[in-house]
Amino acid sequence: MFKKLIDDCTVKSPWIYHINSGSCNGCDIELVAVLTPRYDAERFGFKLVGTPRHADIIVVSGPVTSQSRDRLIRTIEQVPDPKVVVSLGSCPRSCNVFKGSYSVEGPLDKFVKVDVSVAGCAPKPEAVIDGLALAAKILEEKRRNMAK
Amino acid sequence: MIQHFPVLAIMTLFLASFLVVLFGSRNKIVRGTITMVAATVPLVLMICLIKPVMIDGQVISYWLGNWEPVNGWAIGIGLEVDALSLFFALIVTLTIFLSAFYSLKYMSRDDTLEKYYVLFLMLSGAVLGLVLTGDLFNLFIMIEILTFAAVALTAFRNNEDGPLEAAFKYLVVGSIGSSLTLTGVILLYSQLHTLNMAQISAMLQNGQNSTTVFAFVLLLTGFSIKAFIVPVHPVAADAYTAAPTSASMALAGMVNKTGVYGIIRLLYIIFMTMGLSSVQNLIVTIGTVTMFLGVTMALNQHDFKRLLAFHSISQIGYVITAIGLGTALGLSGGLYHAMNHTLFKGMLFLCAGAVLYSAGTTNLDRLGGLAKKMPQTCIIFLIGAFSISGIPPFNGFVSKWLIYQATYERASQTGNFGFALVTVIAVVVSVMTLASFIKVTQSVFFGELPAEFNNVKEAPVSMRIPMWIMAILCIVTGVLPSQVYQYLIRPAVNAVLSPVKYINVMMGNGYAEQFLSKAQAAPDKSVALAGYWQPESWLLLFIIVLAAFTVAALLGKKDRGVQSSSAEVTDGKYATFYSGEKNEFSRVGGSDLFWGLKYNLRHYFGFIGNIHSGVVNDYALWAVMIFAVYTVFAFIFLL
Amino acid sequence: MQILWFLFYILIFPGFLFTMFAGLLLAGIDRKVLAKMQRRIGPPITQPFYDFVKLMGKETIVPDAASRTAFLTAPVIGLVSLIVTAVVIPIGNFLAFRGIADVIVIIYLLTIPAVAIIIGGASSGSPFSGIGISREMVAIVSYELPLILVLLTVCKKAGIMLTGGMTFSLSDIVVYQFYNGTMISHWAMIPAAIAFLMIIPGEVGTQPFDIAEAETEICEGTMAEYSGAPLAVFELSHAVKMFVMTALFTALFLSGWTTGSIILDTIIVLAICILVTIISMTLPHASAARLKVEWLFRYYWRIVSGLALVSLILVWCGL
Amino acid sequence: MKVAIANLFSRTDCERYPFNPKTAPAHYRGRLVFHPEGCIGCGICERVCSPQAISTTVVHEEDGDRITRVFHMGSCTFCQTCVDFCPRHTIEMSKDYDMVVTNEDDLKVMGTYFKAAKKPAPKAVEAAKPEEAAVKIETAADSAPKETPEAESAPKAE
Repeated sequence: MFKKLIDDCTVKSPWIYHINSGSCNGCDIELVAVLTPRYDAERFGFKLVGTPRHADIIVVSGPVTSQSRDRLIRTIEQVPDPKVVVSLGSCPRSCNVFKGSYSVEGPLDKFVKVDVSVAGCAPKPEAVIDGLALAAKILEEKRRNMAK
Repeated sequence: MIQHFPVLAIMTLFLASFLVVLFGSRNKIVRGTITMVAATVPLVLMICLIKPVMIDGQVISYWLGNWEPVNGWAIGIGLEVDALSLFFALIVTLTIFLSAFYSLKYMSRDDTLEKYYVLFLMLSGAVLGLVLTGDLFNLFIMIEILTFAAVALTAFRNNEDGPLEAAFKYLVVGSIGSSLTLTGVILLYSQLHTLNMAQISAMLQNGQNSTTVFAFVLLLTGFSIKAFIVPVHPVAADAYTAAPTSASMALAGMVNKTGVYGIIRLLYIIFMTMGLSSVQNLIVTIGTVTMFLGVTMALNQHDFKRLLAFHSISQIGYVITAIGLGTALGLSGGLYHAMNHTLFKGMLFLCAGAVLYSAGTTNLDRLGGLAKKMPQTCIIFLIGAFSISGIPPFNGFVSKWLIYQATYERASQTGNFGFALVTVIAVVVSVMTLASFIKVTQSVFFGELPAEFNNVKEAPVSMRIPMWIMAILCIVTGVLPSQVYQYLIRPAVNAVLSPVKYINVMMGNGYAEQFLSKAQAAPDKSVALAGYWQPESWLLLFIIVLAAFTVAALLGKKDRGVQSSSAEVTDGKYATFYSGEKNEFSRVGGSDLFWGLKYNLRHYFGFIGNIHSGVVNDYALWAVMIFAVYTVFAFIFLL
Repeated sequence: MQILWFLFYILIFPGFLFTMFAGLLLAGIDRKVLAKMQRRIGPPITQPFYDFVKLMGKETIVPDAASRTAFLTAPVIGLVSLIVTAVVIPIGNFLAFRGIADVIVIIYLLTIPAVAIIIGGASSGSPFSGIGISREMVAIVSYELPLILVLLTVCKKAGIMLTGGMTFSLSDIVVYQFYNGTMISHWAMIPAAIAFLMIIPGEVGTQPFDIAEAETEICEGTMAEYSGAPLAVFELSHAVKMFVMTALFTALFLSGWTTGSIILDTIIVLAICILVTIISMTLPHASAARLKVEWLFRYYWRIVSGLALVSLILVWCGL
Repeated sequence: MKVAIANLFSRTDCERYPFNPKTAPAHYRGRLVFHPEGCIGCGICERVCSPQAISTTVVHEEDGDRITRVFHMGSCTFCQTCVDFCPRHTIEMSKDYDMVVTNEDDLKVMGTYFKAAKKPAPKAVEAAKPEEAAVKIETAADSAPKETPEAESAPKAE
C-alpha cells in the first residue's frame, strides 16, 4: 500500500557516506564543496552521514590502497540494502597516476560493482551533483525492484 | 487470638535458628525445610494481621508472661503492634522470605551452611522483634542480637580478607552505636523508672530535664549509626560488599530500615520533638548530605555490589529527609520510599548475586555483554534500575514524587529557602542514580562479551523465582499508588501522628490524658497533594498508543525493508561497525564513562575519595564526631 | 460516545498523528531556516517526512553483538512515551486529559525517551554507541539541574495565592496566567524563561549540544548501529521531542489567553512553537559549533543554573 | 549570531545549478578532443602521459595499418602535458566537464587514422566505428600520410 510512496521518497532523501581509500583529498574537498552554500546539494535532500548503517549512496574516492582494501570491502558490506556505489574522480576508476605502484591494489571495480563513476581529476562540483542525482535515480530503481 | 501472632512470629524464627544447628548440620534437605518453614510462618502471620491493624485501625498490645501493668506502672515486657510497626514488619518478613528462598541455591557452593542459617535466622528474628516490640530495653536487646548476627554474616566467607576486615569495622562502629543506645536507655530508666515506650512518652510530656535530653541525644545517635547516615556510611558500604549476596540483600533491605524505624519511633512518639523546627532542620540536612554523598561515591565505583551498597545509603538519605519534614505528606513519602527501597534494592542485590553466581566476578571492568547469555536477569535488572532511578511507571518514581512535593510544600509554607534547595538536590541525586545505573547496564549487560564469559549460563530457576516476585511487586506498587497508599501508608502515617492512641491502648484508657497537660496540637493528618499523578490512566494511554503504533507498523510491513540478522557470526555485514577495522576487542568499560561529569567534579571526587580511607579508627572517630554534633545541637536548641 | 472522543483525543488531535505532523513540520522549518541563515536554499520543508519514509524502506540490519529484543523495542518505547507526554501538555487552555501528570511528572516522562535512546545505544554493542551513551547521560545530568530550578520557580509563582503556597499542576499554571497575564510579563520570570530557552536545545539535542550523536567524532554516537525502521522511529522521536519541548515552553510561559475555538488556538500555539524553535534551536545551531562534553556540563551547571537561580530567589522573596 | 540573523533576510547566493546550466570558465581543461588526421603517430603523447592514459591499437591490413589512439578519460589527470608536447597540436581540451557515466567505455576518446604501407595503394577507408563515443571525429577519406613517419616512431602496440 505504501510501496509507491516509499519508492518516491527514496529518491528525495539519499544520504551520502564518503570513504577515502587513499585519495589525495582533491575529490574529497570537491564532494564537501557540493554541500556548501554555493552549490548546496541539500536542496535535493543529500546529507552527509557518519556511519555506513545510515547510508544510501557510498562515494569512494582514491585508488584502493592495500591498507584500505579489506576495510573498504567490509564497510561497503555493512551498508543496508538498496545501496549505490559512486566512484569519484579518476583514481577509483583506474588509479590514474598511481598505476602499478606496490601499494595500490587496482581500480575499485575489482572489489565492488561500481554503479556511477564521475570522471575528472577533481571533478567539477556540478559534475558531482549530476553524478549524485544519477545515483539517486539508480537507488530508486534498485529500491523498486528490490521491493518486488 | 490475633494477640499472639507477633510473639509467635518472633519465636518461630529464634526457635528455628536453634533447630537448624541441632538437625540441619549434616543433610541439606532438613536444613532447607526448617529455614523455609521458619521464613514463611512470620510472613503469613503478618499478612493475617493486615486486616485488623491496618483496615480496622486496631492496635494490638501483648504483655509477655501476662504481666499486666499494675495501677499505672508497666512492669512486664509489652509487645505493641500498631500500623507503623506492622508496615515495617511486612517489609521485614517479605525480605526474610525472599532472602531465605534465594540463599538455598545461592549458598549451595559454600560449606558449613548451618552456621549461615543460624546467623540468618537470628538476624531476621532480631529485626522482627525490634520492629514489633513496645519496650525500650527489649528494643536494645534486639539491636544487640542484630548487630552481632550481621557482623558474623559479613565475615561468613572468612577465607578471603575483604569480609574479615569489613566485619571488624562493622563490629567497632556497631558496638559504639549499641553502647550509646544502652546508656540512653539506662538514663531514661533512672529518670522515669519504667521501660515501656508508651509510658515513657506519656511521662515525658510534663517537663524534660537535661538528663532526658541527653538520653534523647544518645538514643538518636545510636539509631542514626544503625541507619548508617553520613559519617558512618563507609562501614555499610564495606559490609554490604563483603557479605554473601543473600545476606547483603537482607542487610540492605531490613537492617538499615530498623535504624529508620528507631528514629521515627523516637522522634514522633516517644519524645514528640518532631514539632520543633530545629530538629526538622537537623534531620533534613543529615538526610540530604547522606543522599548526595552516597550517589556521588557510587558514581566512580568499579564493583557492582559496592555501587549498590552506596546507592542503598543514598536512598536511606531520601527516606530520612522525607521523615525529617514532620508533615503528613513527608512521612507518607518517606514510608512509601522505604518500602520501595526494600523491593528494588533487594532485587538489584539478587541480580548482583546471579551475576556473581554465573560469571564469577562483579568487577565492572571485566564483565560485559551478559544480556545475551542471561536475558532474564537482564530484564529484572532493567526493571530494578528503572525503579531506583524513578522512571514513571515504576515504583521508585511515585515515592520520589511524593518526597519532592513534601519538601517543596514545606519550603513554601515555612518560607525557608533551604527546603527548596533540598528538592533541587533530591532531583539531581535521582538523575545521578540513573547515571550510575546506566553505567552498570552498559558495562555488565550490554557492550562486548569478553571471551572468558562465553560459557556463562542463565542463573538457576530457584534463584530467579524470588527475583521475579520482587519485579512484579515493584511494578504493582509503581502502577497502583493510590491503593497502596490507602491500605498501607495512610494507616501507618495516622499511627505515627496519633501517639495518644498508642499510649492509651498500651496502658489502659484515659492514661494519656492525665499527663498531657498542655493541649498537644495533634499534627494535621491531612495530605493535600499539590499535583496529581495517575499511573493507571497513563499506562492506559501508553498501551493505546502502543497498539496504534503496532497496527501502523504491521500495515506497512510488506512494503518496508526486510529485517535481517544472521544466525552464525559472519564477518562483514552483521559485524559491529568499527569504521572498517577487524573486530578487535575495543569496548567501553564501566569506569571510563561520564568523562565530562567526572572531569568537572574531579576536585570533589578526589576529596570524598580519600575521606573513605578504610581505616577503622577513622570510622570510629566519625561516629563519635556525629555524637558530639548531636549533643551540641540538642543542648543549644532543645533545652 | 465518550470513548470515541477519548480515542480521538489520544489518536488524532493532541496525540498520535498531530504530534508527529507538528514534530516533522518543526524539524523541516528548523532545517530550512538554518539553510537560509547560511545563505543557501536548504531542503524543502517536508524533507524530514521524506527522510522518515525513505528510512522505512531501508533494510534493518540487526548486528550480531546487539541483544535483539532491546535493540528493536527501545525506539518504539521512546516514541510512544513521548507521544503520551505530548497529550498531557495543555494547548491554549485546552487540556485533553485532566489530572494525569503534573509538572514534575513531565520532567521524568521526558527522561523515558532519553533512557530509551541510551538502552538502544547500549544494546547495539558498538564502542561508538558506548561513548555516545556516556555523553548522552552527562547531557541529561547537566540539563536536569536548571530544568528543575526553572520549573520550581514557575510552580512557586503560579501557586502564591493557593493554600499550599505552590502548585505542581499544569492547569493551575494556565489558570494563573489567565488571571495575571502571561508568565513572561512578570519581570522576575524573565531569567527563568531565558534559562528554559537555553535548556530546550540541550534536551532535544540539536547542533551545539548534540554531542551524543556527533556525526564527525563518534559516527552518530548512540545511533551508530541503527538502520531502516528503528532509525526512522528515532528520527521521528527526535522531531516530536522538539514539538513537546516548545509546547511545554508555551504552556509554562506564554499561555493563559484563549480564542474560543480550539482549532484557532492550535494554529497560534503552532506559530509560537515555530518562533520558539527558531530562537532557541536554529539560532545557536547556525552560530555556534559543537561543545565539548565538559563544556556542556559547565555551561549548564553554571550559566543556565545561575539564571534560573536568580529568578527563583526573586520569586522567593515575593516578586 | 548577528551574521546569522543578517543572512536570514539577505538573498541566497546559491547557484541553482541544474535548472540553469553553467559553462566552465575560459581555459578550463575538460574532456580531450583528438584530431586523428593531424596525428603523425609519433607516440610522444603516450610516453609523456604520466598516468599512461593513452594507448594505441594497430590493426594490420594488407595495405597499411589502421592505428587507433585511445585517450582513457577515466585515468587522465587533465594535466594538459600531452597537448603541449604534441608536435602537431592534434589534442586539445574542451570545456566539457560533465563526465558522469555508468559504464566505463563512455570515457574513452578515440581517434583512428590509417597509415598506408610502402606501396601506395590508396584504399577507401571507412572510419572505424567505435561505439557511440561521446565526441568522435570522422577521419577524412584520403588520410594519406602527409609525411613518412620518422624511423623510430613505429608505434609499438601496447
